[in-house]
Amino acid sequence: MNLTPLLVAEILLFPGLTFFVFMAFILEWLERKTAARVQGRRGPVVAGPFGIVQPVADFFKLSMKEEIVPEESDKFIMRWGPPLYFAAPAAGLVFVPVIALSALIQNQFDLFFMFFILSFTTLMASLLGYASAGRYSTVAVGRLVLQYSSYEIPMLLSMIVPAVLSGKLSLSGIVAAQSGHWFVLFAPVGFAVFIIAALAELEKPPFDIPSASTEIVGGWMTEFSGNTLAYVKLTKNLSYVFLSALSATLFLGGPQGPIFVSGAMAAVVLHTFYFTVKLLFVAFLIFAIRTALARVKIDQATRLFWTILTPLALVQLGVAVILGW
Amino acid sequence: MSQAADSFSGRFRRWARKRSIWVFHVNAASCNGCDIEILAALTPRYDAERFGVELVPSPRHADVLLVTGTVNAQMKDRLRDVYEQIPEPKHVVAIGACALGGGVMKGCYNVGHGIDKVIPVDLYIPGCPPRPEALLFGIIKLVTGEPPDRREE
Amino acid sequence: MGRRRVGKAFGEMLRMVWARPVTVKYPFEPAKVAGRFRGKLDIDPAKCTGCGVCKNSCPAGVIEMVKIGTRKVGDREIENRRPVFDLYTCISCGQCVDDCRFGALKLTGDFELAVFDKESLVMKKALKIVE
Amino acid sequence: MDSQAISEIAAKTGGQAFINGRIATITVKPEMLRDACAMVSSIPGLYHLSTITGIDIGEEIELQYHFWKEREFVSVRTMVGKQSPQLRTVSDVLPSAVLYEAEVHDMLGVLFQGNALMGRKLLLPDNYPKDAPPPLRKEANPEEIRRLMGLE
Amino acid sequence: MSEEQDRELRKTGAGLMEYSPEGIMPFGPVHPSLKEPEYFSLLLEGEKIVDVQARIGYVHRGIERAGQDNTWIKNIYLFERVCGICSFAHSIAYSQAVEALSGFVVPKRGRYIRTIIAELERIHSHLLWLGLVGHWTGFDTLFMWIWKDRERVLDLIEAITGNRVHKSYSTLGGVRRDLPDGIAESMKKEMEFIQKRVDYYSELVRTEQTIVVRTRGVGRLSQDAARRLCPVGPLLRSTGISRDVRVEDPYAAYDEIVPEVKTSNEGDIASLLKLRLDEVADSCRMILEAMAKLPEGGYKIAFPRVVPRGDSVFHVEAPRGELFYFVRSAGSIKPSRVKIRTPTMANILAATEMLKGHTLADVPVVLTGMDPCFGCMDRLSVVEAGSGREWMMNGEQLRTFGIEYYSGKG
Repeated sequence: MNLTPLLVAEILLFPGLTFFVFMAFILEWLERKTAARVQGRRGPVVAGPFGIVQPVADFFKLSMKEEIVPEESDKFIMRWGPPLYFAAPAAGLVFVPVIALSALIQNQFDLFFMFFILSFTTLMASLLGYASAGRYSTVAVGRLVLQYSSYEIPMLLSMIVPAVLSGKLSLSGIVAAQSGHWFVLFAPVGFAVFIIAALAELEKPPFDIPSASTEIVGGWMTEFSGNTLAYVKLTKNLSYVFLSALSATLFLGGPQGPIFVSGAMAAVVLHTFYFTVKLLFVAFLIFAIRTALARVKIDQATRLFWTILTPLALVQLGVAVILGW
Repeated sequence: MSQAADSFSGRFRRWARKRSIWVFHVNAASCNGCDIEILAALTPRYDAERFGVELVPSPRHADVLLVTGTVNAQMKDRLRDVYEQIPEPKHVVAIGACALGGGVMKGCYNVGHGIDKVIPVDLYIPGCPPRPEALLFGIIKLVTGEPPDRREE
Repeated sequence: MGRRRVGKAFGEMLRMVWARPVTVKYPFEPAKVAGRFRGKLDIDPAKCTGCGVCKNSCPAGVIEMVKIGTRKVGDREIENRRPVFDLYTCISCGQCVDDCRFGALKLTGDFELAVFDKESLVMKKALKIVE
Repeated sequence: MDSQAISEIAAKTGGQAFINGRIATITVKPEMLRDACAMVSSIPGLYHLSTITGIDIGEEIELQYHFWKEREFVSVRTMVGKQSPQLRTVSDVLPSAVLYEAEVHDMLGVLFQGNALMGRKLLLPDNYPKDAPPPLRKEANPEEIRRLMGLE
Repeated sequence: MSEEQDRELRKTGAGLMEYSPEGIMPFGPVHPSLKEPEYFSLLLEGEKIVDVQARIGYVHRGIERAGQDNTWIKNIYLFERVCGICSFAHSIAYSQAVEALSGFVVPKRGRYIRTIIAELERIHSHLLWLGLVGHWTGFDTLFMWIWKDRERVLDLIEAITGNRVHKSYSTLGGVRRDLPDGIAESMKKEMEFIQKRVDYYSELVRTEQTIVVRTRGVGRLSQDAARRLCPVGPLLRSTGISRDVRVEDPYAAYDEIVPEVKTSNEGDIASLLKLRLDEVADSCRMILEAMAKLPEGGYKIAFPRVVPRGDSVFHVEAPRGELFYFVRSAGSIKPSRVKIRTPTMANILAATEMLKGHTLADVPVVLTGMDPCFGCMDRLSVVEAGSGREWMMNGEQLRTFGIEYYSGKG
């Protein structure tokens, strides 16, 4: 892999980090605005037109606040954990094809790297929560790990489905194999399982068990403040983008769309457009589920993942093996 | 830092603070009247989220501490603890007649007359209880009326 | 009663997307308050005689009678008193309004009372006019 | 109301029954209180103990146990001396009395032997001044208590 | 434990917890689940609750004592502020206890108006509670919808009484003002609206699977336990015991506008949801009936400043259950003793019973299930913020427990 200046610019600006951070802010705004709408209110209004820069204001306000580090906490992890935590979804997004059918960086086996990123995000979250040494954080980390151990298997199984269907283990390869027929048509169950597992990964209702504010205060984020909190919140939104992008890539054909044009610029625009639409669609799907449901208990969530979603994902995998064969 | 950059960052900082107000609420021996009005201010009719107001679960995340109720002996230390846990810059809003001066509870043996004897208060919102609109008015006054920024002092 | 399933609220959510939000325009527009709303207490100093009935009827101990001078009735000196209201701790119950025989007190609909300094809510209106 | 049942209980416990409109009062000696309460609560429908009211009436502390059924109240009434008020708990026969007794203990300093909550504060703050009388006693001065607790 | 360790322990937990020296770590009293603060020490085993103890008093103010130093009329405003949610129940319970002492009879119109406001308050309180159940179970959309609808009830209350929360409307001898003109139509409109919404919500809470799994079979209270522990209000009725002060011992105009007592045999939170929604529907019916039957005439009588010597016992059915007032007059302008027993105080024992055997995640649901009103309970005392809970366990223990529990399970 050669790091040319153009590639570096692409990684940092578009369609890399800056673009996805921008998407993270936009997604949070959309989420808040839409939640407000279905609840009969208006949502953010004063920060920018229609409150569109509300998440930005939140982020910068937090980053300019004093940071309190609890005395009992592990200072080293508290200091270096958040950048690592932030890096995980940011690194993963580089492997997602956006402006073309192949990603900025690709590798024959980058699906495995996605597995690693997904686990790493949760691991970092639990490490951060544990390092902050609050009692609520400790309870939350316990819940986080338990929840992780239950949604991980169905999630990974459902991610293997597109790989089996396409015979490739790289995201770009999976996207390329979806021209004309998106995998969601062959693997609707796999898609559904992935979305539900994504809800759990993102700690959104009904699986916001590790951050349930009415039970354990701020969950594993209770002890964070200032800059750390700002980055942790941003990372959560970036994970939201990451998981939406991943499901758009794995099941909805990524930047593929019905109309193709020749010409490099037009192709970039169209691909980006298709990709963004798909990403927003998945984000809305996750969002709609999250708004309409009550939180379940940890034992109920575990039961759901182990006894219903894992067998479903296995069946889907079997079907995919037969189809791909 | 140059003068221009400083004024830009200062302006930006004020802009961000004005538009993102995360509140934490402590009921220091109140009758719930003010508390349900605070909640009501967040619900669709009044929707404080329009102004970037968000109710956060932990004082570590908060910018503004809303205190209702006449603080009693049992809550006094709790209130001070919570206040100290809030990162600077922070503001305290006292809500309701009890929090301002004891209100109708003045004769009771277990109440303090006003929370400003326990923690410094930046804004007072009187009323028993104040309407949600009065709370919105107060919050906006707090952020736009440039209350003392204790960190810079 | 319908069948139990997940996601019963979707229908209503979709409906809400098309319904207008119920959020009031306040503070961009004035608030609509009920005619009877008990807001800030107000006094008409011209009507106040300084009898002190309001002080005795106030459950929150908001009212203090302050001496502002003396007047002569016959050959006796009588103290002139006027009420001072600590409006910050007033509970707006309206008992003083009910008890005032001279109609000097009334509750206005004003509720935008947030202040940075609570002493500015002490209403000394009745003292000034007489001076 | 069964005025007969009431007077029977009064007779059995050596107390006096007095019926005023919808409130029947049985005044008993402190030793008999538990028996009287047990008997009253065994009248069908009267199991509901509304609360225990403690009143400082000068030399003594008056305790009223209010039972309720339909349109009638039955109050079992007793007096204990103010010096070292002690009573046997009724919480073994009426489990719902636990908190009410603890409240009376807090507010008036009456000791209920056998109640699990004795000796700890239920309503009062932990730093309630030790030398101040319980707040509902006549001699307690709210201003003084507030000053001692540092609330001024 | 050394002082240093003690200080160390206090440093974490974002200041939300209290720490007590015996190695017991209670959570609370300031807890973000809004509404009130209460205190339960929960002895946990992993996430499972083994034992519960209540420590109340964070909202204790000393209102009973202050009531002895106030005149009869001022006390209305004081007792009303025992609790912001059932404030009217407090003021009519007190007014009626005093009226019973002096033997004055409130005019019929006054009694009808009291009934109407009391029922409006019940609707507002039940809807508030239902919304909070949504909030506590993480279903914020439900919370927002219900509070949106509840505003319309508050509008009515404000139009009649002049304040959304503390009505200050009942006085000794009747109510302070007559109903405003034209309230009948808007009342009719709003009640029909509420009835429609309540139908929708009861359908929703009964059929939405995620709510059902959180509430069915949770916080079960047996009828035996209910007889033993004497809870009041919906909590008692949910166990199948039909007891409602409004029916058994009618006050105000409840002898003419008769409520339908709803009971259920389940005794769990799901049945409480249904029960309370049914009560809201019934309250709507009663309000409309009362408006239709509203008699002409005075709404208030003049009341003397001095109340004759005697004891008076009175109770009303507040939204949360039986609210009990004992008033003793020594024949002066002040009461010589007022005793208040609020519904939450009676329910707290039952709630601790309900909590046992559940997990931490059920705590908010069960506690809200009984519709706690700690402001009320500590009345005389009062609260703190958020709902507090404490659970007993020191930090280290908790961590070890958590790890063992989860590694065992996961």
